[in-house]
Amino acid sequence: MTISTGNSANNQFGESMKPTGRSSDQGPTAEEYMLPSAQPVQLVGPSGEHIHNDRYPLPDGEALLSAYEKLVVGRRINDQANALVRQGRMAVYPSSHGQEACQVAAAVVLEKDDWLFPTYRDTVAVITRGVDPLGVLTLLRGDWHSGYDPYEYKTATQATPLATQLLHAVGVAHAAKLRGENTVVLALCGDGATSEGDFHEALNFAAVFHVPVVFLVQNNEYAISVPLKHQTVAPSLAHKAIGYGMPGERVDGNDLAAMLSVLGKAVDRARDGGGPALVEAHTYRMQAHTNADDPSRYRAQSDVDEWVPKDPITRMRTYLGNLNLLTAEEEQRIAGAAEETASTLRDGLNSEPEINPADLFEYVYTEKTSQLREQAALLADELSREGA
Amino acid sequence: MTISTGNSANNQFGESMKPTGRSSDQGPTAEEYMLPSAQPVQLVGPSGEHIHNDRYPLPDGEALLSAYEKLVVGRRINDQANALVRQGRMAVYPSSHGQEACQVAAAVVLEKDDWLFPTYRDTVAVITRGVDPLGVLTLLRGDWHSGYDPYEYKTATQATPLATQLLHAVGVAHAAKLRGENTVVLALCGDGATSEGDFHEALNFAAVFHVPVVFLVQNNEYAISVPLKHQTVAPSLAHKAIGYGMPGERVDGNDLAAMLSVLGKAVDRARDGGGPALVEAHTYRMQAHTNADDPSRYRAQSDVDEWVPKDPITRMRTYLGNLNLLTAEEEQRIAGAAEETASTLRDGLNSEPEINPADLFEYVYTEKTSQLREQAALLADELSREGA
Amino acid sequence: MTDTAVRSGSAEKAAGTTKTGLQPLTFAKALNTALADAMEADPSVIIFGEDVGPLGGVFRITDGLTARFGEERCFDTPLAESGIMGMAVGMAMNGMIPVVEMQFDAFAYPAFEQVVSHVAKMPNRTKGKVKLPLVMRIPYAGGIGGVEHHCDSSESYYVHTPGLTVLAPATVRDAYLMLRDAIRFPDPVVFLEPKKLYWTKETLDLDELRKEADDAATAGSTVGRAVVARSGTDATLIAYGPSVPTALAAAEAAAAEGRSLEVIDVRSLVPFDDETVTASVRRTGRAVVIAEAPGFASVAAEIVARVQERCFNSLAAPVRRVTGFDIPYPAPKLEHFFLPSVDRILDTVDELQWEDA
Amino acid sequence: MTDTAVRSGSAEKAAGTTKTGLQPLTFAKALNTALADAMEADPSVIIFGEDVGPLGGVFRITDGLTARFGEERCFDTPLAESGIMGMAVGMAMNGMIPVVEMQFDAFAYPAFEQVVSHVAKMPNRTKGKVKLPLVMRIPYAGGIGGVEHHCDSSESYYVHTPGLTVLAPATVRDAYLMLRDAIRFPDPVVFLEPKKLYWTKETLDLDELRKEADDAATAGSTVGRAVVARSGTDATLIAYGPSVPTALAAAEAAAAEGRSLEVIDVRSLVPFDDETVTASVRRTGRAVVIAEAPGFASVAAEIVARVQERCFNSLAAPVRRVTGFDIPYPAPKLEHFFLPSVDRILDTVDELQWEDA
Ligand SMILES: Cc1ncc(C[n+]2csc(CCOP(=O)(O)OP(=O)(O)O)c2C)c(N)n1
Ligand SMILES: Cc1ncc(C[n+]2csc(CCOP(=O)(O)OP(=O)(O)O)c2C)c(N)n1
Ligand SMILES: [Mg+2]
Ligand SMILES: [Mg+2]
Repeated sequence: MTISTGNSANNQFGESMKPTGRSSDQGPTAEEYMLPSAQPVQLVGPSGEHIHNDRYPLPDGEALLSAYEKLVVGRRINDQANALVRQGRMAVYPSSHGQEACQVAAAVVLEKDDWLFPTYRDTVAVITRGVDPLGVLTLLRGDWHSGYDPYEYKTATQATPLATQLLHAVGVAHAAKLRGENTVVLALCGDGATSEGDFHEALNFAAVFHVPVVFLVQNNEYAISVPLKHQTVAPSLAHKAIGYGMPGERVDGNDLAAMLSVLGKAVDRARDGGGPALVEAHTYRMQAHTNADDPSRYRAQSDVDEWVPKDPITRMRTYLGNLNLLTAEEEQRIAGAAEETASTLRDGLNSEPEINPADLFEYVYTEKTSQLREQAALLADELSREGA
Repeated sequence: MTISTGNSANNQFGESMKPTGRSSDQGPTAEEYMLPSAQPVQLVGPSGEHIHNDRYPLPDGEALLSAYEKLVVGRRINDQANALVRQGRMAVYPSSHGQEACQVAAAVVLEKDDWLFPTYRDTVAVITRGVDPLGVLTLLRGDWHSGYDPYEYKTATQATPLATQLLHAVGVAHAAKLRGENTVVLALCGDGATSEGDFHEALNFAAVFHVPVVFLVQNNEYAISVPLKHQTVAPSLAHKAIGYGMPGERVDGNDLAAMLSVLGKAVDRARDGGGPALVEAHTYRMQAHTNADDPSRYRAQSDVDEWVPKDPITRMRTYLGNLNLLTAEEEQRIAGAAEETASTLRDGLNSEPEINPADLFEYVYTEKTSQLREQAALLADELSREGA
Repeated sequence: MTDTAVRSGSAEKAAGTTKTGLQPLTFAKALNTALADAMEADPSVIIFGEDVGPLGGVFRITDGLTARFGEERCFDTPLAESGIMGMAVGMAMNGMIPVVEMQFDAFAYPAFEQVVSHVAKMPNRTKGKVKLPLVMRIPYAGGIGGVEHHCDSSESYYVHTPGLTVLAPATVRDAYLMLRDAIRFPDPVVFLEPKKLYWTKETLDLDELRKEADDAATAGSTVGRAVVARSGTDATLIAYGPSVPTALAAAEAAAAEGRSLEVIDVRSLVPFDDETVTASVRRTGRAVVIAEAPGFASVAAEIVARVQERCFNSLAAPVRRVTGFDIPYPAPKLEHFFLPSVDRILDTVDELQWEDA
Repeated sequence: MTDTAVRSGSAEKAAGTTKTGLQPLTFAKALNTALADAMEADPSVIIFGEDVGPLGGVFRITDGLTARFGEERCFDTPLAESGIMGMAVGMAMNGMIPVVEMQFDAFAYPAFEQVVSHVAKMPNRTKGKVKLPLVMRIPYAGGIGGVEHHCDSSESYYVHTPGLTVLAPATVRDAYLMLRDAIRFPDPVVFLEPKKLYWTKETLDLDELRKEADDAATAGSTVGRAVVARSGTDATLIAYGPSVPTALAAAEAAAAEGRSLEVIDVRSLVPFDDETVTASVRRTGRAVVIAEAPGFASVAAEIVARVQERCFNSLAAPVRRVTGFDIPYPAPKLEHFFLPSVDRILDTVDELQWEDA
């Protein structure tokens, strides 16, 4: 017998697992349960049409409209941040332009007491979760490493060393589980990061300890200059899940509705004690890796252009507009909200941050060592002499 | 539709891969090609009976007899090495008692110019490949780290840092491939080692660079005291293969015939440019992790006893005896050969190795640094004063 | 591979110990008792690593803890050191105090990125908003006839990394007190256990020790404080961890020859106790630093550097060191050539430009 | 993340260069040319890492090499540093000379176990039967306004590991010569490229450089040899990598005030050139060691230790050091407080117990 494309007919995040090799009349096998759908789940196509899916219901209009607003604000954040880099107000910005559906879905599927573990590219997700935008941009402006309190919005610092944060996510979930708390953790990484050993160790730990972590890979087809085909030759990144004994699913990462539905289901399942899951979102990095990058060296603009019609915003606008959920008035209100966020960013970044050199020694340890006291004194002495 | 237990009907190492999600009338899908058989491949059962398998032919009598001899010698090596530890001639010995079918198969499926990458537990495989037994035991006797020339029998040093050697195997294969050589590399590791990041990175590199490496995991159900269920909750270790885009297969690791057939096929496929494969051998660690271990703390003797009837030697003896391939005369000859190897080990280890303290400084760099010259002189001076 | 652990005596099988009064205690049992007492005192203390559960660790330091505190508080992980450290980071972020075991020194290297880029930096990166109260226990260094990769003195990698606190007990008493202090410390601690001392014994009153560990006046006092392990007047031997007994033996031998050597047990590599060390060397005017690790860019190098920076005008001779050679740790039958020995220390002391030499 | 690379000028797009005669050359281009020349000279030299292919590396050091030598000799790998180093070990075992790039200092940490347990030890473990002629290139250290994890001075981890040879060029000329020497060296080399020097320029004759690199009399001569970067008589500044220009600037400033400082560019951290350093300090009687890494148990500590061990009787003052503070590398807007500066060096020189002070 064969695996049909219709393996999709069985994989969903709600069903209980059976050991591999059991016949299908006894319920789904491990393969059925853990292998991803044959095609990325799509609920709203590029032209704004709804596509029915047995397993993943379309979120209701209100939810979509509210998320759509965040999408528009997210795009504005990306645009504004890029502009601020050009104006020299920030050193660097890794834009998620084109990936905003992933960003927004990651933020909104979580409850207040859940945790989000973002990467450097997930500024929009972090801001969408509620964190003060200026705190988020501290890292890129360069006045400190992380500028917000991770506990306030249960949002970890944005991670730079690739895939390392996935393990932290597992630890946070594990601690919560041991205390009997109902916390779900959503951990983000990119397609490139899936090659790191820490990705492997994190998924395995999550599965073995059966902790409520949803791993969301934003497969944007590039790791700086390296295309996906040089990163993996697996049928899909979601196919890695079965190797850890968890379900994997793939989803159109530019389809906000599908992102909300699939991620939402994975989060619910994790919260209900169903354990971890791996979700691969198919999307595309529309802009350079960061402003320091030169994509013309490794990809044709025509490749990028192919993704323009798949933009997450336009299709949602069409879909919601067709249903008359999105009126011109509403559009204008949303544009206003986006402008407001942009001006917060501009105002914040146009004012010079206060720098206190003494801070250098304050947070290395809870209490300064005698070595650091000496070094702090040396610097203070230098500065006082300069000042004099 | 469903994945049947009969996924086994399609997986074999010879077929070409199709992208996932293609329908079955166009040939096997990626899932069919890469997922392992529903049950470990078995060609000779515990009672010595042949079990037919469409895809994996039984090796011929001559091949089995020759491998059987190595099995018996291998068992004798394990027993003798254990005895030498008890007698204080070696510090420690990680025995492969019960895993000899894996050990022998790993050595005999390779050609002379192929490479073997063994671990600390693979002494029998290394000796079977031809390496001087005393050179192999140097590590455990403690007079140097590795006591043989890896190039002589194309057998890497036995690796202790888990899973690290898998990457070296990929590198050796990659170099050979770039030069157009026809080398296959067989890399060994244990079930515990599959949890390490390096396992993941090695399999991914092998798949992406499409190099001829066969990964053989000896799943002996324990990593020191940790049982497999705390190592992974995947349907099987062989299910990890599809996450890298290579075929995975599982095999009864106590069935010499199946080991030879499955490994042989994977090696042939790799040699023919088919790329890497992952083979999981189901076996059992019959003895302590090493003599320093105390298994009574973590497993019941009754668990171990269950594996006695599955012993790789007895079933092969029965099978070959039933076919009159193994005569009493032959048995005696083989016992003699085993005794001979054992006495080589005894004689070798009963003589004190020569120790030259100056060696400490000889091999750190090709040419000693001035720092090491000074340090070597200091030690030489001390020793000469002691001697005086 | 091939762990070099020994079976623990059955008398020591229970986690911790309830015996009172003076009793002979091994270094290993002192650590085991410290873990049990810490778990008893604070439910957020949890233990995990490779083989730390039912087996009790290959050195039996976690012996009996799973039985006593349950699988949720002392458990085995999959075999992946980066995974262990990374998960510890997350747990420490979320209210736990993980005390993880790396099975041997060289097997902590896979966790290096987690240690350097996260464990050490997280509090700093977040301006102290995220604290990481965790302990990374590492059985370390040689002298036990271990095969390759089982005997590295890896302390220099950690002490060079700002943000880490690095402790190395050398006595049974300190094994208990320092591990208790480490677990209570608000910042991440790398806790180095000299393997060759695991089986050393002292006769101690555990209740007294517990009192000392819990007393507000003394709790935490081992961090950042060196101790004078033996007083002397002619020169100072500065050692830590596995080298302390060797330094004491050298001082004993020197005394027989009429030379009075002071021995300092550094204990706390970071923070370093400049005060105690400097006071001694200023008094004796001579110093030898002793450590097992290869000397180049090591803890010993640091101590030599800072002692000469701070005591220059008191020094009658250059500060010297006796360290492991700059070579990979040797195979068992050669390790005694490598390790700092009493003779090598005495030879070095002899070279300290004595006026009568 | 957020690589801080710059787009290379189009004039420099081709791998290597064919221009002859004196020409302005950047540090980056010198490295690029060295790679191209080494690949030309020896077909077993291959290059791989993250983004080293079509992109030419985030710093463009491998620019044009794939185009010129083909994808089989310069290629991108999956994103996994342990994988890169581990594969390099296997390739070096099997006849290749891999020159791998770690994208930034802190991103080499995932490869730490491969480096310490295999790269450094393999020749020793096999009594020299397996040699590992490979080069691990690391853009390292700070001063470029990089965000966290992009500016670590990680050299101390490597120099402390016996079996590694560790080089750090500080001039454009040395960038070329030392990389050629590193690639030809029979043992594994950690090659540290100070990021902030990538865009410095010197006017050089490439043909002369090539001759020097290939001439049997001079080939290999940069390994283990320090150079006197500026002669002086009153005190010796000992620096390497990114700190050499700072030391030279300090010497220049001191000269204006009538103090003559000698500057030594260590270049080869391991092996260390005791002879050159010792000769200088014995002559001047005073020394300051300058390095960007946190000072504790660092290369600077080692140099201080060995200089006072070897020059004690010539020293008029303690050997001092100016290093990074013992804190994680700061955010861009604070890094100038951290980095050794001309003023901090001159302050330290002033403290060297000058008789007239
Ligand atoms: C990186 C690393 N971590 C830990 C160890 C210590 N260790 C040696 S063998 C072993 C168990 C390995 O189990 P497995 O891979 O199943 O192989 P087996 O011993 O069963 O053959 C452990 C934890 C090691 N050698 N290397
Ligand atoms: C351990 C590590 N290695 C290398 C880097 C440098 N680096 C930063 S981003 C990046 C590419 C990441 O690609 P991907 O995971 O696909 O995420 P994306 O940037 O596409 O969002 C690289 C190589 C890093 N940050 N961490
Ligand atoms: Mg990507
Ligand atoms: Mg095992």
